[in-house]
Amino acid sequence: MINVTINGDAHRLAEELNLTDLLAQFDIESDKVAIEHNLAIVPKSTFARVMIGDGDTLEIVHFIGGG
Amino acid sequence: MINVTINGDAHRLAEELNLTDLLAQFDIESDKVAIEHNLAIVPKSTFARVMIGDGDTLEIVHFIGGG
Amino acid sequence: MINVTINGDAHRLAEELNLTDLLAQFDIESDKVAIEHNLAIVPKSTFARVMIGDGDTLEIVHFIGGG
Amino acid sequence: MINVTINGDAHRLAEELNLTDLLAQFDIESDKVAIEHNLAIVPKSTFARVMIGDGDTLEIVHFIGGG
Amino acid sequence: MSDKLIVAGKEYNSRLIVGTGKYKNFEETKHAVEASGAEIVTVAVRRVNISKPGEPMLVDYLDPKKYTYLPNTAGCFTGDEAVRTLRLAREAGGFNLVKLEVLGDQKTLYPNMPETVEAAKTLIKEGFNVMVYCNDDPIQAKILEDIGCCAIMPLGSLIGSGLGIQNPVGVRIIVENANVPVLVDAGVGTASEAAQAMELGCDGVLMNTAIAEAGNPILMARAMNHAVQAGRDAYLAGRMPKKRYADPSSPLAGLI
Amino acid sequence: MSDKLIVAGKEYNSRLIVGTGKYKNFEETKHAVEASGAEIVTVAVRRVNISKPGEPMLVDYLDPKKYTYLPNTAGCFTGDEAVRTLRLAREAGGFNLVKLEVLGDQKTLYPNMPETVEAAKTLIKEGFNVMVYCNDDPIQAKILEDIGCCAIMPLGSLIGSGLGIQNPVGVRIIVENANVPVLVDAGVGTASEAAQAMELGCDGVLMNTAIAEAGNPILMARAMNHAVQAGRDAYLAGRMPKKRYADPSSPLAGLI
Amino acid sequence: MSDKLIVAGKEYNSRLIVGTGKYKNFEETKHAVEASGAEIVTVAVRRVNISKPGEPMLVDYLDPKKYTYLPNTAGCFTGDEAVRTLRLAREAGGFNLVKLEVLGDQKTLYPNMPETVEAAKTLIKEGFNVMVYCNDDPIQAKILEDIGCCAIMPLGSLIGSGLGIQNPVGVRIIVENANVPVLVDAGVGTASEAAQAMELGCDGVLMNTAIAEAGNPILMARAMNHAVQAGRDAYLAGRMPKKRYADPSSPLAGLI
Amino acid sequence: MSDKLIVAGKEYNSRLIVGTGKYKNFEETKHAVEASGAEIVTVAVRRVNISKPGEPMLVDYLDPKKYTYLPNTAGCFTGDEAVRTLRLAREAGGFNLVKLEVLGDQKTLYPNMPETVEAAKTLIKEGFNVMVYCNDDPIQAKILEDIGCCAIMPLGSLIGSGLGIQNPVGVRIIVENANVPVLVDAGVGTASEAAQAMELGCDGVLMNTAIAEAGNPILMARAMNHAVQAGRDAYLAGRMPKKRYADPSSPLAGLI
Repeated sequence: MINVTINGDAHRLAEELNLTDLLAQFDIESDKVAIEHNLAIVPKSTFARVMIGDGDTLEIVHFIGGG
Repeated sequence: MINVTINGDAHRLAEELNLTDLLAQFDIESDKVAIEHNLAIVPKSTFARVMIGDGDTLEIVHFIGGG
Repeated sequence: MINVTINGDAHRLAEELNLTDLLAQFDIESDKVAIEHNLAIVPKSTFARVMIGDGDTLEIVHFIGGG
Repeated sequence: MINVTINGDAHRLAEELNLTDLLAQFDIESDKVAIEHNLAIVPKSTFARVMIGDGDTLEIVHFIGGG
Repeated sequence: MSDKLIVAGKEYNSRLIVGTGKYKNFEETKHAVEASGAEIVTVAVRRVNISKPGEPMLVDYLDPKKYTYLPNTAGCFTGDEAVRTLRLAREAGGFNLVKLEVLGDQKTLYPNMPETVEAAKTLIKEGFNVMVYCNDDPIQAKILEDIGCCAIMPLGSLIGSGLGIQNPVGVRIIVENANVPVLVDAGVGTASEAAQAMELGCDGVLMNTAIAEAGNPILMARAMNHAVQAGRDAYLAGRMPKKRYADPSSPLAGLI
Repeated sequence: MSDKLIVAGKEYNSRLIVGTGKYKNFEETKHAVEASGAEIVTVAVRRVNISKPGEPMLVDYLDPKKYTYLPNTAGCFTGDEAVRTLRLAREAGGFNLVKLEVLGDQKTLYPNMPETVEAAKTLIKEGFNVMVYCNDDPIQAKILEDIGCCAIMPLGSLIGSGLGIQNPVGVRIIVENANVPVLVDAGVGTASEAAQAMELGCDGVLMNTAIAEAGNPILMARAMNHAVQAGRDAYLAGRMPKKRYADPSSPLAGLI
Repeated sequence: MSDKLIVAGKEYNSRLIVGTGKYKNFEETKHAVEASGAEIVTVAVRRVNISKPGEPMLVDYLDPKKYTYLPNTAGCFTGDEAVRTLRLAREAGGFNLVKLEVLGDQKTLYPNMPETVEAAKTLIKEGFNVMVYCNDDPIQAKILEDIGCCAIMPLGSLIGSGLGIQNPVGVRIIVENANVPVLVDAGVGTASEAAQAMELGCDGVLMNTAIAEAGNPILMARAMNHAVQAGRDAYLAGRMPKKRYADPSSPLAGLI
Repeated sequence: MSDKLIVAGKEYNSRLIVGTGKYKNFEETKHAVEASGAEIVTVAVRRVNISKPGEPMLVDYLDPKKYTYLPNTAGCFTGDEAVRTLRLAREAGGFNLVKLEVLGDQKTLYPNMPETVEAAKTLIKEGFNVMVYCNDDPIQAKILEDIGCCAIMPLGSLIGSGLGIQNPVGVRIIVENANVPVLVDAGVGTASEAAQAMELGCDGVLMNTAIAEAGNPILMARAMNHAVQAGRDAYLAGRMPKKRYADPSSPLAGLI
């Protein structure tokens, strides 16, 4: 079990996993979002290679209506 | 007793009287008002000579605040 | 010879003629104009029957650009 | 003879002199002006003690109408 | 410099005419009128309340010898009512100067011009000096002047609305064409609008609500007093030309 | 009622500040300033013309003991020039109150705000009391207040343009946010616009061209004097609410 | 959504009526009218130049079968002239729809309302459908509607002046009171003003100079076509409420 | 005639940019955007609600392949927040065109210009094409252009206020000085105001609330579509000169 912060909320993950798996787990289409991993932006192309570790902080954002 | 209409309201007067007496009776200073007697304007100077008869209609007006 | 006033100007006509002939003489298409004959409007339908007499006054008008 | 620049123009002075004498020479009332001597502002109180040397640059200013 | 308002042959120092309605009480009316500097006050003609003898009256607070009373016909929707009202007013006050207003409807209190013109003719024939409330139509204004009205008073905007001078071009043209005084009557809501009316060349301004319904009527009355003088002076002085770009006020020469 | 303008701890009765440029001569300047009632006058700092000794000077016509001289930095397009100019001004006049204006370009004479902010910081550190000419941006105004400017002076419209208050909403918000006096500086063209500036809640108005380039400057100066008082009073009094429709000023009761 | 202009029982898709005067030539007139999308065009009635037979005529460029010709009475300063002119117009064109304008003076081309009302009565008695040019007075407008005019056409500002809608409140109230189409006639100078007229609730706009005297009349005609549609849609949609302060368009929730 | 808006090297037929906030639902957003004819839509960047997987997303209704998404930084009060937000936006969408807005306070949502300038420099260094929300200060606008912003977007009035173009002179001067597109961003409340913005010479208009908070957003969107075209055409055509008096549209010659 690892502890992570996603979009400001604490979450527990069963195991270390990469961003692609994380998005899949949350049922989020990766092509519609951007991810900031410990304040660093993660290129979409590397989602599969970036592992989430204990204590990591993630921001997962997308576009919504705004003016 | 005679019946007259003053400023739209019915009034009964004990006897025939002239306008000067009428104003006095109502405690109205004659120099501050104008009187229409049966639709004819009554010059102030003739108030004492104009007798009010049964069924007469009077309008007694003065100046009030307005813009 | 007869003298007539057309649109404010004096004109001499060789002979008495009707409005249809007058318009033809001036090369004016009758369907595009209206005529006032001695201050009375002449219905188009009667142009051929209205004779111009000596001293008559005519106004021949049409539509032009205006706002 | 020394050469100085006053308000942007070249001037020749017969001798070294202090600011008080300079103003007197130009017939300028010292209390109405301020002087910048080689880019440094000179306190009025020290006019008499500040000597003008060869090659010095002076700005002598006052108040004029402006908005 | 003497710059007086002259109406019906009489001179006035103040170009502000104020109404006397809508005040909390006669005390406030009195102080507001004094602060305004007005010499002419409009008044309404109404029935005496004979059931309450000895009630205080306006004349006890605003001395008719000190102020020119200008009786109006507010509330009249026909020329006949207006004429009848002003005949009574003349008898009550003994003066000929009156304000004629014949209203068109309750919602707008806009003047009914045909009725107004007819009533004005009648009153002028009877020797009244008629200051007339009218629309902002220069042709109508000319007609009113031609029949003998002594002052033309176009509305700035709806009576009591405080919407200011809605149609400055119309007012300006009325002023340019007129040979009698032109006063903006109704619509002014605050001091700058009174000044604007005067800057258009008007000879005066008539108002009531802008003062009476201000948070502090006496203070606003003083504001209007100054505003009318300011606008008049600005008109006489002639304003600077407007420019598309900037123009420095300090000389460029002599910069260090 | 005591209602003073307080700038840098000093009280003034007049809320009108006038420039002294663009007049025909010093005589006209003197009479216009007197008619305006202003107690503060802006002046420029320029080189003495040493080739013409004994020329008349502004101080001979406007006594610096009677009027507060407010040196400006007109013509300065960098903060450094402005600071240098005001240091000289302080030495020449011996006072700390100054008007800072750092201009952005010749065509608009619009303020260069980044340069203005830097110059203001320097001057304040050196003990100047800085009245600052600025744009109508409430955030910039707040920054200027926070660094210690003693008065915020947003432009009404371009200097010398006479286009009036182009952005009343911006000025209104600056006033609402400010804890130091806010004066409209530049743009006012006629009396009603000066009154309007005050009605927005400004503490004062600064102008030059509107008076100097009027047909009759002395008369316009008097107009502005009245206009500023009118606008101030109107603001303090609180204007009537605007209405979409009419509202009679005379009671409906008691109509004959 | 079907949103037609209905005048005298006939439906029109376009709410823009254009004049046909002041153009360089008939070619330009034709193309400008086409670009405007107008279905009704105003025309003047004038003497045929009999000394020049076979001159090109307006009808050769704007087919009366395609466009509704609306004869006007421009140049008429009495009701009688106007009536005489329109009787001829009816005979010349064979249609009953006319534009009545009786002018008050050369300088303003302001309507003479008393003459206009009399002429309108006569024309309506003779079976004309009268679209009437009038001032912006709601009471006069009501009178014109009551005597049977099929459209009320208050001026936005002086004919040919391009000063826009001088009195939006007056126009708005006319619209609120009217049961027949209200069109702003005259004064519109550019596209935004045409849109503004429609946003006031007008059923249409009539213009000539704004198009004919634009730098590029055909392009301006297209602009007016779009502007009238824009203003109409905006009026039907209902504009957002105005706010004194800001209101963010993006949600605050979910900020990183 | 080809008259395209070119931003950062890309051509657009529509000069209207619309926001996608404040709508009842995505359906309404979609239909309003379609009716507006906009090709660029602004969007906000916010956290995914991971607790609600499979929620509908904006991209499902507005295809990013069909519309140019313009990510904004609404809600950011520092340059750093804005930069961080747009870096994420670029990664999420894969495009470089962004709208930078750094806000000064909650009440006015006025831009904080110093923060905006710094953030713009950083973003431009990182290869972003920056369309920048700014105040109506021509000098600030020039600074933003000089550091490489691809479009200058001064506010018309406060975001979401619907107060229209408060400072037309400022906007006009920004347009005159600019070599990149100038778009009015925020403040437009109805169609005539959008047309007016374009008549000032702006290259486009950006709005959200005026459409989303109209009674009928889809109809208002269509109105804005026409209004922007109308204003653009009117600007290109060149409006008629304004006149103080009337000028007849029908010839005087040939009157009967």
